[in-house]
Amino acid sequence: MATLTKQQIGSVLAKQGILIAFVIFMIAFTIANPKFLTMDNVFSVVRSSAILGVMALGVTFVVISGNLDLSVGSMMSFSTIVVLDLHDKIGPFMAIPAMFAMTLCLGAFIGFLVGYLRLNSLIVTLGMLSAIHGLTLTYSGGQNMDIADKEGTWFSVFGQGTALGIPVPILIFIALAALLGLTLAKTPFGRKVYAVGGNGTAATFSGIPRARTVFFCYLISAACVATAGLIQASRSLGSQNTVGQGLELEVLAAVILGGASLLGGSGTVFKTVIGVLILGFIQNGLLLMGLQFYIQFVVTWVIIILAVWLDIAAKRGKLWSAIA
Amino acid sequence: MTDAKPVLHLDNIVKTFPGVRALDDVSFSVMPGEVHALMGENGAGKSTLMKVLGGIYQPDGGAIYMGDERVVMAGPLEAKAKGIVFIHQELSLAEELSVAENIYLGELPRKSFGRVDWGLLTEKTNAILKKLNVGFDARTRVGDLSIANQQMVEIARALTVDAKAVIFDEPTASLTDAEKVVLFDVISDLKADGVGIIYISHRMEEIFKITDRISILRDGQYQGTVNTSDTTEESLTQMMIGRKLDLSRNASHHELGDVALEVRGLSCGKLYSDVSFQVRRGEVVGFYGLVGAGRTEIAETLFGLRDAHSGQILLDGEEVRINSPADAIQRGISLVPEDRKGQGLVLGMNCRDNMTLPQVDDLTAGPFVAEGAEVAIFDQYRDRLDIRTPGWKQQVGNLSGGNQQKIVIGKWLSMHPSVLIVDEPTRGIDVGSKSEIHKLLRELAAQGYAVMVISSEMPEVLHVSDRIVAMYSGRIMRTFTSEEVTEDSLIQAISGLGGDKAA
Amino acid sequence: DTMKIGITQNNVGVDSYQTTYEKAFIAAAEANADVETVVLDAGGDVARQIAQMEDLIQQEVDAIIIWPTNGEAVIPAVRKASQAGIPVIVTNSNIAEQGFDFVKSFSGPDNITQGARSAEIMCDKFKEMGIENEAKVVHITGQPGYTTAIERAQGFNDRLPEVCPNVEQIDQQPGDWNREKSQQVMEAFLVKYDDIDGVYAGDDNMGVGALNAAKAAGRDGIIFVGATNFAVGYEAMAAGDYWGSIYQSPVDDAEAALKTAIDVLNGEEVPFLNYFDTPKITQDNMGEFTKPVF
Amino acid sequence: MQPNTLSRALANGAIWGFIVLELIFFSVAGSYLSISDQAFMDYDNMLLLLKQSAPIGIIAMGMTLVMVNGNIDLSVGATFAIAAIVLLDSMTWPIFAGLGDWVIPVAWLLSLLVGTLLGALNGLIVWKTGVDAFIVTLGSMLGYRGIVFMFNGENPTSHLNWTLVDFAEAEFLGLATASWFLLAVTAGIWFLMARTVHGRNAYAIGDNREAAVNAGIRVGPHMMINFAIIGFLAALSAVVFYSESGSVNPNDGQLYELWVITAVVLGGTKITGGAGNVIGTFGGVIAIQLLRKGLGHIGADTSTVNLVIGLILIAVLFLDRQLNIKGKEELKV
Ligand SMILES: Nc1ncnc2c1ncn2[C@@H]1O[C@H](COP(=O)(O)OP(=O)(O)OP(=O)(O)O)[C@@H](O)[C@H]1O
Ligand SMILES: Nc1ncnc2c1ncn2[C@@H]1O[C@H](COP(=O)(O)OP(=O)(O)OP(=O)(O)O)[C@@H](O)[C@H]1O
Ligand SMILES: [Mg+2]
Ligand SMILES: [Mg+2]
Repeated sequence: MATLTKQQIGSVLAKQGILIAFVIFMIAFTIANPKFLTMDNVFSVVRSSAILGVMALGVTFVVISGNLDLSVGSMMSFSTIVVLDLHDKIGPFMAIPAMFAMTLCLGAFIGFLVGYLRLNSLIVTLGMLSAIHGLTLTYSGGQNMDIADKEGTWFSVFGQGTALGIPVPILIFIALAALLGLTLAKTPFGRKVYAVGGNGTAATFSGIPRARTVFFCYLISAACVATAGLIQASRSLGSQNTVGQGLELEVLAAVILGGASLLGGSGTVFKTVIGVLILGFIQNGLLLMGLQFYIQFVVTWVIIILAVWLDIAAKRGKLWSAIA
Repeated sequence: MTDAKPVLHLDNIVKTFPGVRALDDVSFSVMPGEVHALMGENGAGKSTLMKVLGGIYQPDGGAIYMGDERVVMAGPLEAKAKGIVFIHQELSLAEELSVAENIYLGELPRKSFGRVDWGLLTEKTNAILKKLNVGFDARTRVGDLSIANQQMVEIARALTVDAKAVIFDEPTASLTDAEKVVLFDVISDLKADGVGIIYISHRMEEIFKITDRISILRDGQYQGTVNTSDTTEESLTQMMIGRKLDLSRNASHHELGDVALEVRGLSCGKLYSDVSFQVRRGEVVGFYGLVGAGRTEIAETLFGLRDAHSGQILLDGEEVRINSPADAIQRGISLVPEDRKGQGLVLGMNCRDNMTLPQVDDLTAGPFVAEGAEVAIFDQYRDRLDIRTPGWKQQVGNLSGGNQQKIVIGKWLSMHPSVLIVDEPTRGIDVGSKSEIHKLLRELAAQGYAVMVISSEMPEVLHVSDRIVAMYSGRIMRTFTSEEVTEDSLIQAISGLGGDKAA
Repeated sequence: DTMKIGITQNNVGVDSYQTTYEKAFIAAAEANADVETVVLDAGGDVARQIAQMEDLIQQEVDAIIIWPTNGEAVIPAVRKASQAGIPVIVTNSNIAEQGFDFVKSFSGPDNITQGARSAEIMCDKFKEMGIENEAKVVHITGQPGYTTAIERAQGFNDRLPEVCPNVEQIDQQPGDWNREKSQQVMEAFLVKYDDIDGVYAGDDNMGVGALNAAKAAGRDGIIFVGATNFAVGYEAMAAGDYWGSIYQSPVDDAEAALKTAIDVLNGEEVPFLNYFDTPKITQDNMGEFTKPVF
Repeated sequence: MQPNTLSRALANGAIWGFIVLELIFFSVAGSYLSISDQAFMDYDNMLLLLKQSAPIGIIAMGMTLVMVNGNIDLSVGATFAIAAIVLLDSMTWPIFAGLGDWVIPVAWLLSLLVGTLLGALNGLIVWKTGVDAFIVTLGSMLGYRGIVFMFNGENPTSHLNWTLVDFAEAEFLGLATASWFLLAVTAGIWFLMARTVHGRNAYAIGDNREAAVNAGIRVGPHMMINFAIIGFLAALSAVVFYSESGSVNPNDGQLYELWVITAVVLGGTKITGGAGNVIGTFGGVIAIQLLRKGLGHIGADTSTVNLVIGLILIAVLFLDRQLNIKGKEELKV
């Protein structure tokens, strides 16, 4: 009996490897700089992670369905630029839905290509990364977009407001994480996403519409990107065309750090959130330690590998891999 | 047999997985020139024991001896170096590579500069393929072969090295009779060379035909070893499952209902042509033929996975178009596919979720999946089909092959279909469960289901069917009733000889 | 007879300065009936830029303008052009001295001076506030590795101790020319340091990002100085949030480059180093400047 | 039993058809839109194309091997930069001062050695920890880049050695040095993958790792060797390129991984491993370079270039799928 409980503890720990890694890093950073774990700093980190985080939520769906989305960074630039531009032209009330509609169209296009036409998602989204960047440049004429009247608009609430003492971006992130977390874990759609990613053929043989499922994953991803763009635009009320550049790999890193497999079929929203927080706090912790940015690069490398290693080592119950 | 030294001896082997004691103090030995059967129910631990022997798993306790020497199988490489050849239960092939490369995987012959010696490789492979009498050559891409031929490639590996012991883990699960004959020839050649052979199978007739001794496992525990000539099917079964088996064909006499499924003149290119048949409620129709006869393709068409070029499908007398599995499911058709790993299961998902996958949209409480209802369904079919698993949370990929198959069957039974199509339903299933499944199919028919059974096992088809459709090369050669059918006439019909062409 | 002029730029999509430059260049060329141009963008990749140099040589253009991705790596390619008899004009940021033999002229801003001027703006303001002996400054640089970023940082870091020896620079981190990144960096600075009096950012985009962070944290009284006065910076200055910057027009930059090329082709004498002026702009004198278009 | 790599690559490569389309399009469009009098399909221009394909192309050959093997390497761009720094910096080290121009081969070897080691380090981590190659190399993409910056701060590392430049710019039988390297690497990796035991095992591992393990192939060391090879090739690419250009920015090589992977996948290599070949990859590399060159030739502006390149990548995939569609008898999964 005693061994059984020990085993149970072991298997509980094994499931939470990434959480343990997270706690260890938090403790280490707090020891290194006591200011790390102050309310202000935690809020500031989570607030700026919220943008990455919201995108990562959507990409979690795409990755679990067995695909990739490398276009989220440039799509986020697109929605940020569009909503800022439309803000002054048609007012924030209309600008937000218009921007969501346009971003969702892009998502639908990708979803159509990958889901219905079954084109390779890596290349499709890599292509879209470039194409959407071109689209954004054409749209904006390459210019920065800024809201004319920065003080007078309620639009800033999404990025700068607070409610109940908590910054709104954090609230949005939490709300979306809860919504999407439930969707993935508890609804029939979530189940289908896992099935399609785990074994697409078997899912088809079970009557699951594979193409439609993948399509909706990209639509969810685009909706998340649009939300992230909204927060971003509202946070700075002005933006460059490249605001999201390079985020695609950070987003993917967060998702994978959370334990989703690139092969599809595994991962959870909760773990993605942990992955996002790990990345956010690493960056912030290293900044607070005042390390040179290039040392930060190297340390981030080591931490990412250690975190994932710990996670899978806990799962397999052995430190070293069994690969001969 | 007593004074000869065993080629292999396993001593008190223990192996546990999280939540499962797969092997519990198992001892077992094989003599040179002996065909030693290993039997047991699904999940008894046969494959696990062999993987310990093959160096794929490390035992938690016990020892392995070869001759007098204690050996440690640190990995597949060591096992192979020590002369142990392992033909796996699940196909273990690289589909993109050629037959020759697969047969010699891990030991391709080399020339200078690390080059592959293609000449030698082809030569050696062709020699083996000739012995096996197969219809493909060394250069064929393995992915282009049928499952049965892929199995022959696996088997060919047994002939590549000077083996001391060869393990066959259910080699015949997807072979046809002709190929089985070849396999048995191979085994008797090996035997003549003094090689020790371990043979795992659930098929009694094979066991009695080719093996010398039989060891039995139950729930990871060693039950004993008997001489094949001294035992009977019944006593073996009793050792394996701990009770007697009821082999009678029950529920066979009941009224047939209306025609549930009718197919008229269905054709699909080269795959099958002009296929017409009917299945009534309460009827089990068996489809028998050689591999490649086109039966699976017909099933796939009925299930909306393949478009027919011409012909009609009628359900309850009404012509329907079935464009997708969702369509088929909605119209009450279920298909248990032939390839459980590729088509039947999401291996990384747990048992419960796999089982309820097709109906997940209907099992809801508000916007969420009703997990309680799911567990209830799972429990019901676990009990009904005797599925051995520590619980519904277990990943399906960790179940034994036979138990995986039962999950697939449970999944489709739980849909309460009006037309149930099962393609090779008992592949890899132990005797006990097999008879349970046969009984179940009969019962379902009695309850008014229309059942189509596709099988390459003649006894199975004969046992469960009310009528038998014999197919050859995409065409229906003849339809037999259970009263008129004989083994000979069936074999004639499916080999394209004689047999009048009846609808 | 028309002049065929090819240009290979550094990385056009990356910021609005470079985009505006490209537009201004094309507009200027179109306005001149004697000029035909082929406009290429290296996307920040030196290998692609060298390939573009080779393509331009192969296309037998009359002159090549290059905005180097790396002031040294392009030298052999520039030499190739000059060996092929095609005059080369360098724009915006110069190539290294070893390559001077192969180019006709450089036209562009002087980034080291710009950095130095920003230091002076900062120091003058501190003196005005009377905190030149205690002020603490943080420094947000452009994308690591880019000449412009390096030179501005160098100009600032060298000049500040000369004019304000007691001002202490307490931290320096890259903001990658990116407003958002800069905002994150500044957020961390604000947590880490209770006392920050001045922020120098390698351009106004980053400066405004830092300003946003300070505003969100409710930290007033910080002096923000940037460079490359963007429209956002100009507006923030007008609003009184942002102290000063360096006025630099991509339109002037582009037109100067094109004009230099045309002059060279017309056989006129051009000075080898053709810096155009980039004056200081602060809240005090901003009335003298029009709002930047980018 | 030679697998007929060439014919298979030709048969299932939409990429070659696409290259022809590109050539036709840019020739025709170029004659209207280009300011140049030179034809696009000029012989010299095509030779130039080959040369310009070298930096990405050499790495892409290694990526083909690694991807067929079932892995991926995102750190090649950073490895490329480190190797370049070692190459250029080591030529100025005092210990080599006495060597004269003999420092060149020494610097080359050093640089290749460092690249190989960095690749092997990736491989070692993948092997020993079992962490997916994507994560390992995503991490080292960052970590190696950090090392690049550590070396010389934010400044470029430069050493212009005209002897070296002249060698790199030299032409032999009409082909530039870089082109020769590209062709040699392509041939070498082709030989490795199509003809050697190591290469065939690479396919087997990528196709079905479990089967390979069961067959007794030492998967870990095997993968490490392949990572070492791609590290070596990333360094070789740097050696070839920086011998000519003589200066490396710490940002150089960024996004190379994406372009390289694009070329490889366009060339028909499966992302999941087990299938692919260098002939296809060669086509992919040429197609991308042709696209960039052609768009420059007809004078497309930056936003158009981005848009068009993106959409064309997708179009090629679409074309490829249409060509490979199996007809109506296919299973609908
Ligand atoms: N990797 C694993 N992780 C957890 N449990 C496992 C694993 N492999 C096997 N098992 C469990 O060990 C037991 C023995 O399985 P094994 O595959 O040896 O059965 P088997 O006798 O070969 O059955 P079958 O006749 O169905 O092939 C089963 O309960 C199975 O679920
Ligand atoms: N002559 C052939 N050449 C190539 N591939 C074939 C050939 N015959 C069958 N196959 C392939 O092998 C697969 C396995 O076919 P399989 O024999 O299961 O079909 P089937 O007619 O349903 O046979 P069974 O009647 O045993 O179910 C088929 O899906 C088909 O793609
Ligand atoms: Mg088994
Ligand atoms: Mg079949």
